[in-house]
Amino acid sequence: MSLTLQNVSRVVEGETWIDDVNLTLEPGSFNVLLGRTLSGKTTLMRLMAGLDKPTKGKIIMNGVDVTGVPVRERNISMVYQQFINYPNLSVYENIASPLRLAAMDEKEIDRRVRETATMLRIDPFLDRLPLQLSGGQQQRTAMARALVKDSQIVLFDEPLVNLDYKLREELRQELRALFKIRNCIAVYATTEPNEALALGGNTAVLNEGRLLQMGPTALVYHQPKNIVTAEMFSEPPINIVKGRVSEEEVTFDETVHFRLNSDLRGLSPGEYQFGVRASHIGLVPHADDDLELPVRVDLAEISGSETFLHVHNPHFDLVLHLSGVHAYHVDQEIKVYFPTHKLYAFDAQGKMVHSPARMRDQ
Amino acid sequence: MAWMSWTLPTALFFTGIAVILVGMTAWQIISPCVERRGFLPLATTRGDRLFIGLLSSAFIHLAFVALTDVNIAVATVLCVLWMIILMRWG
Amino acid sequence: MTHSTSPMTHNKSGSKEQAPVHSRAERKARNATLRGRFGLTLYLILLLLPIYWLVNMSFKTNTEILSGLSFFPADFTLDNYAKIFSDSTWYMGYVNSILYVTMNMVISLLVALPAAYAFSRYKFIGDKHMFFWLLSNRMAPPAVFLLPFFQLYSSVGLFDTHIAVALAHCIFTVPLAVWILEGFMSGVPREIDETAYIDGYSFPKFFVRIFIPLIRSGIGVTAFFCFMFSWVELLLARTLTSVDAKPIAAIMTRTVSASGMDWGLLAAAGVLTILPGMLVVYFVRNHVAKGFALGRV
Amino acid sequence: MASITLNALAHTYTENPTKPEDYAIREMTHVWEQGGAFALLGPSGCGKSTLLNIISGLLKPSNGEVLFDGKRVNELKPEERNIAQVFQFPVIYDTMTVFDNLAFPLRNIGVPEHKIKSKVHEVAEILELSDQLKRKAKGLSADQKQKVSMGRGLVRDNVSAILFDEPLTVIDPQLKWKLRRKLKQIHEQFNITMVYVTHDQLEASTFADKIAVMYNGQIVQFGTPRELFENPTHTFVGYFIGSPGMNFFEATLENRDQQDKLVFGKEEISVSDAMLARLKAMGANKVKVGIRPEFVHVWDGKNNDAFAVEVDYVEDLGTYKILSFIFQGQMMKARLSEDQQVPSGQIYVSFPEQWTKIYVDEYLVDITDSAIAVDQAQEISHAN
Amino acid sequence: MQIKVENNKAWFLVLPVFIIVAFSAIIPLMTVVNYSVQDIFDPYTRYFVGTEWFEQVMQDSRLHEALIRQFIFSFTILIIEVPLGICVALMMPTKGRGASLALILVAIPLLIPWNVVGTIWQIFGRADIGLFGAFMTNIGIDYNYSSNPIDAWLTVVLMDVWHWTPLIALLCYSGLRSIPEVYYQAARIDQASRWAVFRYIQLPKLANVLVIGMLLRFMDSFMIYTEPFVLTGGGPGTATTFLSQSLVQQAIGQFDIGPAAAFSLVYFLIILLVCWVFYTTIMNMQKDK
Repeated sequence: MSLTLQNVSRVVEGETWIDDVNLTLEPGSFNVLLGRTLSGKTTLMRLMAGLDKPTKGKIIMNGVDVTGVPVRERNISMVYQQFINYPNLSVYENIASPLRLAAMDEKEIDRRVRETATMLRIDPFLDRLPLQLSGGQQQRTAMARALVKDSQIVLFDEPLVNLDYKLREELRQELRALFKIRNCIAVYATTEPNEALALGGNTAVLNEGRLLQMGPTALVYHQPKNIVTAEMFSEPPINIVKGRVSEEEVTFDETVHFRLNSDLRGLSPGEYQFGVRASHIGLVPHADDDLELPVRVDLAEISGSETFLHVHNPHFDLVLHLSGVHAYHVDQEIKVYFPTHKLYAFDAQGKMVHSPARMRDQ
Repeated sequence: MAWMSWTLPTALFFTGIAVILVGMTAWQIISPCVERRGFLPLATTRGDRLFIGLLSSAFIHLAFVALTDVNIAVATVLCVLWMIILMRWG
Repeated sequence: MTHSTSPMTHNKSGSKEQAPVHSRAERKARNATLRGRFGLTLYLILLLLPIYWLVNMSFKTNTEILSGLSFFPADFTLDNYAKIFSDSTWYMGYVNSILYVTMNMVISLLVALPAAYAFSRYKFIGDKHMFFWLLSNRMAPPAVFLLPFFQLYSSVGLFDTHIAVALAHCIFTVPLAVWILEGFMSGVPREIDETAYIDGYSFPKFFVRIFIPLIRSGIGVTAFFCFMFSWVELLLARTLTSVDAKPIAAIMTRTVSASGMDWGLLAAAGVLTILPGMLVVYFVRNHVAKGFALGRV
Repeated sequence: MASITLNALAHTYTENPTKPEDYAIREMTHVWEQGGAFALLGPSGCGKSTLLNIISGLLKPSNGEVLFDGKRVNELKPEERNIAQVFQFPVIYDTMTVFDNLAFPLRNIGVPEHKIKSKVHEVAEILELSDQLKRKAKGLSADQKQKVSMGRGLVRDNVSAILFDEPLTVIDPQLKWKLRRKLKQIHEQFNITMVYVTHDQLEASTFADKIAVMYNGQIVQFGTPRELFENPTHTFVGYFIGSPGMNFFEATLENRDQQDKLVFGKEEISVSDAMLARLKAMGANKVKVGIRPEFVHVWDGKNNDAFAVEVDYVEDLGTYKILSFIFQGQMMKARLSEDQQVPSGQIYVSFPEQWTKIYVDEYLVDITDSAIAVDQAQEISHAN
Repeated sequence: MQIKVENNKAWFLVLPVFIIVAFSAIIPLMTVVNYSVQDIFDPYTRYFVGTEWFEQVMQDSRLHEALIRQFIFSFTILIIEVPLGICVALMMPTKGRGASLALILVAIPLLIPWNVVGTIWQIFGRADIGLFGAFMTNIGIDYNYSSNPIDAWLTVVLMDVWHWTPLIALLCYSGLRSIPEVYYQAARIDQASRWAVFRYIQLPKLANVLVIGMLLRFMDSFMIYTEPFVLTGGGPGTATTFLSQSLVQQAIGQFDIGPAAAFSLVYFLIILLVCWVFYTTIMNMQKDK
């Protein structure tokens, strides 16, 4: 069972929502659609599901063109961002509903419903109505309904976004585990790079209706093909600094120079945009050739166990990703160390022309 | 149907309206229209402009009947012109 | 900033030994509520006075009515009601009214439900104009169509039948029903429909099993509004009926003019026309607030 | 400006509460000093919004009292408490301009118009709303609306406190950090007591000097973000703060070879003698051991202090990795840096004594002088 | 606002409504148009007269007067009913048993058949058997709605206010109920006065329902027939003869089908115009939300 989108576009009222997407999803794969709000994730999923029809292009399932086939004749399931359940049916009936419609016998339905409910840990609530449950439990119910029938494609449209982050962490892990043992195509849309990384599998990066890059998640992360992908697939966002490469050295914003080190030798002289991941800038030097930059603190965002430090100097704004809890005042002056051998370089068109050596091994 | 007391002019009138409606539907299917803003103080679609045109034409006719002794055909000609302006630039 | 300091001094005066502080705002709020209750009571009294007067009269004899004003019937009598319930020309009026109102409610809901669904979920050619055209019918004065109605229903042989009145009332109950139901349906997320289709429901099955239960209260409210407008209308109902389907409201007017003002009987008949409405509003009281905003807020 | 004291405060929504579970807020006494930036952090349904509404006066507590600067304000309505509150969804007066919105609280208390004007412009300047002042508030974007509602709290000179109820929920992720910065700046500038309610650890720790973590209607810990991370005094704090949260397992106090030992499965967990003595004294046989994934030490080879464990899987989160391993049948996690080798099969881990926390009845058994602990912690994290 | 899916098959769902309303609306409308251009004696004896009836109608002073009376009446009742309705809605309790009770009581006048409303006021306003009439007489006002045009007007307006203010009140009540509690909380924290709360929170949120309410009230008062017919019969003289009643008199009373039809069309066009203006306003307001 595979799913292929061939030159798929969707235009709504003169606006292009999906622009010429080509995509193949392999059986048993877990695929993440990563993109900002309005990047076309939901639209793409609706096309895969058959809820909307593409303006152009074909959707092929297992070699069969299903472009015009209505959703109820495709074997898919979908979980939405909102907690969508039938409010007038009990949790049990909610989960059983797709099976009922498939005219399965009562014993089998009961077995499957209980099994799925247990798997998602909502078995104590089977007799309740969905609205009597907490948000997390409601979403589990929706997931159970999606998983109870053996769909060939399971679509998740930002299913965890309305939950507390702790619940998110837990459910994400459960999902990963659940799909390990299934042989269906899972598609999971999210705006958060970290979620894509945590879920693993493949990642497709979408921007303004266009597919920028698709591949194994770690590969896309470490080897972004272009600057937009790099920016979208990083949290906190990757630091982008304009620079010029000459015969001998690299200059950032006409002010900061460093010698062209072996790592960057391949670059021909010219204008580039350099990217450096927030976690690679440090408070202490890690290598001899790290650049020391005096900066002013904008804000230290602390996330329980890590710190995102926003700083700036007259020439650029930077974000640092530090492990542990670090408190700083707004406008405090500090020094940070900029790694010259962990740079990504993008050319004028935004195409990646260089990545840090170690990343290429991944 | 006798009780409806059909006359040729009214029959023609209603046939005309029906033809316009069918035509507008066909037009919409062939090339869907997008809401736009013309000289009217609100965004309108083609259908909205048609409605505004028909309603205002009715009032123009009434005004002619009430206020002048000019032949009603003059009003009709005026209205057709008005409709064209409205559909094109409204 | 004279005002802003006053709560502070206020605090100080009450702060000794953490004794309760008097809240001026609290008192103000309480006074406002009291004023509101008083005003409402006054309004309700004025509102109910004419109705009370009618009820009062319906328990009096004609002699008492004409001999002077009194707030309570001195000579309490049920004769007026007895007369209505024993005379078939009277009570059949109620039966007729209830019959065509019920028919109207059923027809309106049956046709309005799918239409409202279409309006709330889909875009289609002419949708907005259709909606407006429906509403304009709700606004059209029945008097305009009186004569053609009479002839139309006569020509199809429906004159003086209940269904004729029910259908005629549809021109204002159906648009209203579509409007209200559309409001309620728009409140149901579209994703529920899609989930159902994904689960494998066909449209009719989904509509009946999932969707209709979801908008139960909307349906209740809509039925109430259909009832209300069909029950209170007289002009069309009177024009389209003569004997067999004559509504109570029309019978009242006729009887009154013929029998030289039987005030007690008239009052009793009037009281009886109010009761069904009160019964219906009682059932939907919890949803009626939303319904009055046509499901839209 | 005021300090806020909660004195034996409790609240219930049921009429005849019998058990502790009936209380949305269980009896607590708590002080927020004047001028501090505080957060109230907890999962949904823990009672944090209830507590906030009690402070602002929108709710009356069933027991106990609320004191502003030592004065009881239970009976005062919100409008008399002189506080400002920013709600989850921006509340603005649609039909007014931004200027009128900001001027509204001042006009209500009869401030002269020229004063209003200067004050509004001052606040608008800080919030970067100056060029929006003439616009209708209705057309603003969500973050601007939220700034306007904050501004309404800031225009009054003498507010006792500003309360925030998850104010960034509706803000675009890209704009969130800017507003956070604004908030922080405003706090440093105005020195007003601020209480910030959220379920998000990032927002709480970023904003607040001290965080009160709420769980089941109780404040289970009140401390700086660093204390919450390094020295959680309740298992819930350990679990809730940090991603992933603290590892926990249940160990027993056993006597082996004439010595008290903390035992989990077949392994002995190394803890200080003082701790063992303390546990013995408490009569606690069953304890929970907690250690943060960040502090689990993964060794390359066999080692005396290390336990042999089985690797379950490794998540590559880009800038770091999360290693899940099975320790005596219990799934646990360790955080690896980006550069660290990814082990597989059997590996060796150790739990540094300093970071191994012992909990009895969900509360931390604290034997160190907390000041020392914090000092040490600081040294270590700076060395990182 | 949810995004709607384009689907022309939805027409099948609308078809039943279309057929049922078309049957009762389009056929009669076409008939009225046919009548309006002919002089009709019986179905087989009729003559085409062109726009003659329209000329007659547009220049008929009785109809002009009825139209003016109609507008004055509609505006009068709007001016009274809207503020009164808002006041009542503000005073109604929002919670508990009192809320249900108030709701039911306020709704009662709306559920009374229109001729019974007329009857109630016919009785209530009479000096010999009605409380209101007797009260007016007792305080020394010479009040008689069947002979004095001013009294007749007063009674008809009073009756309409009594009958229809509840509609505005209930609409506003539901509008008020939809205002989230936090708006009130924020206002309290901003130390807003009761008036400021009304002016800046409640009134803006009521705008939406008020427009709907005014549309319904304007339209319904524009076609008012039954209540004044029962109460005053349009009199004294033609003091309370509104449009519908003139029309019915002409069409059924005098059996002038042609002029009546022409009149109907003019009447209908006015209604259509007003209805369209209101409808467009409502739709634009909802778009803004």
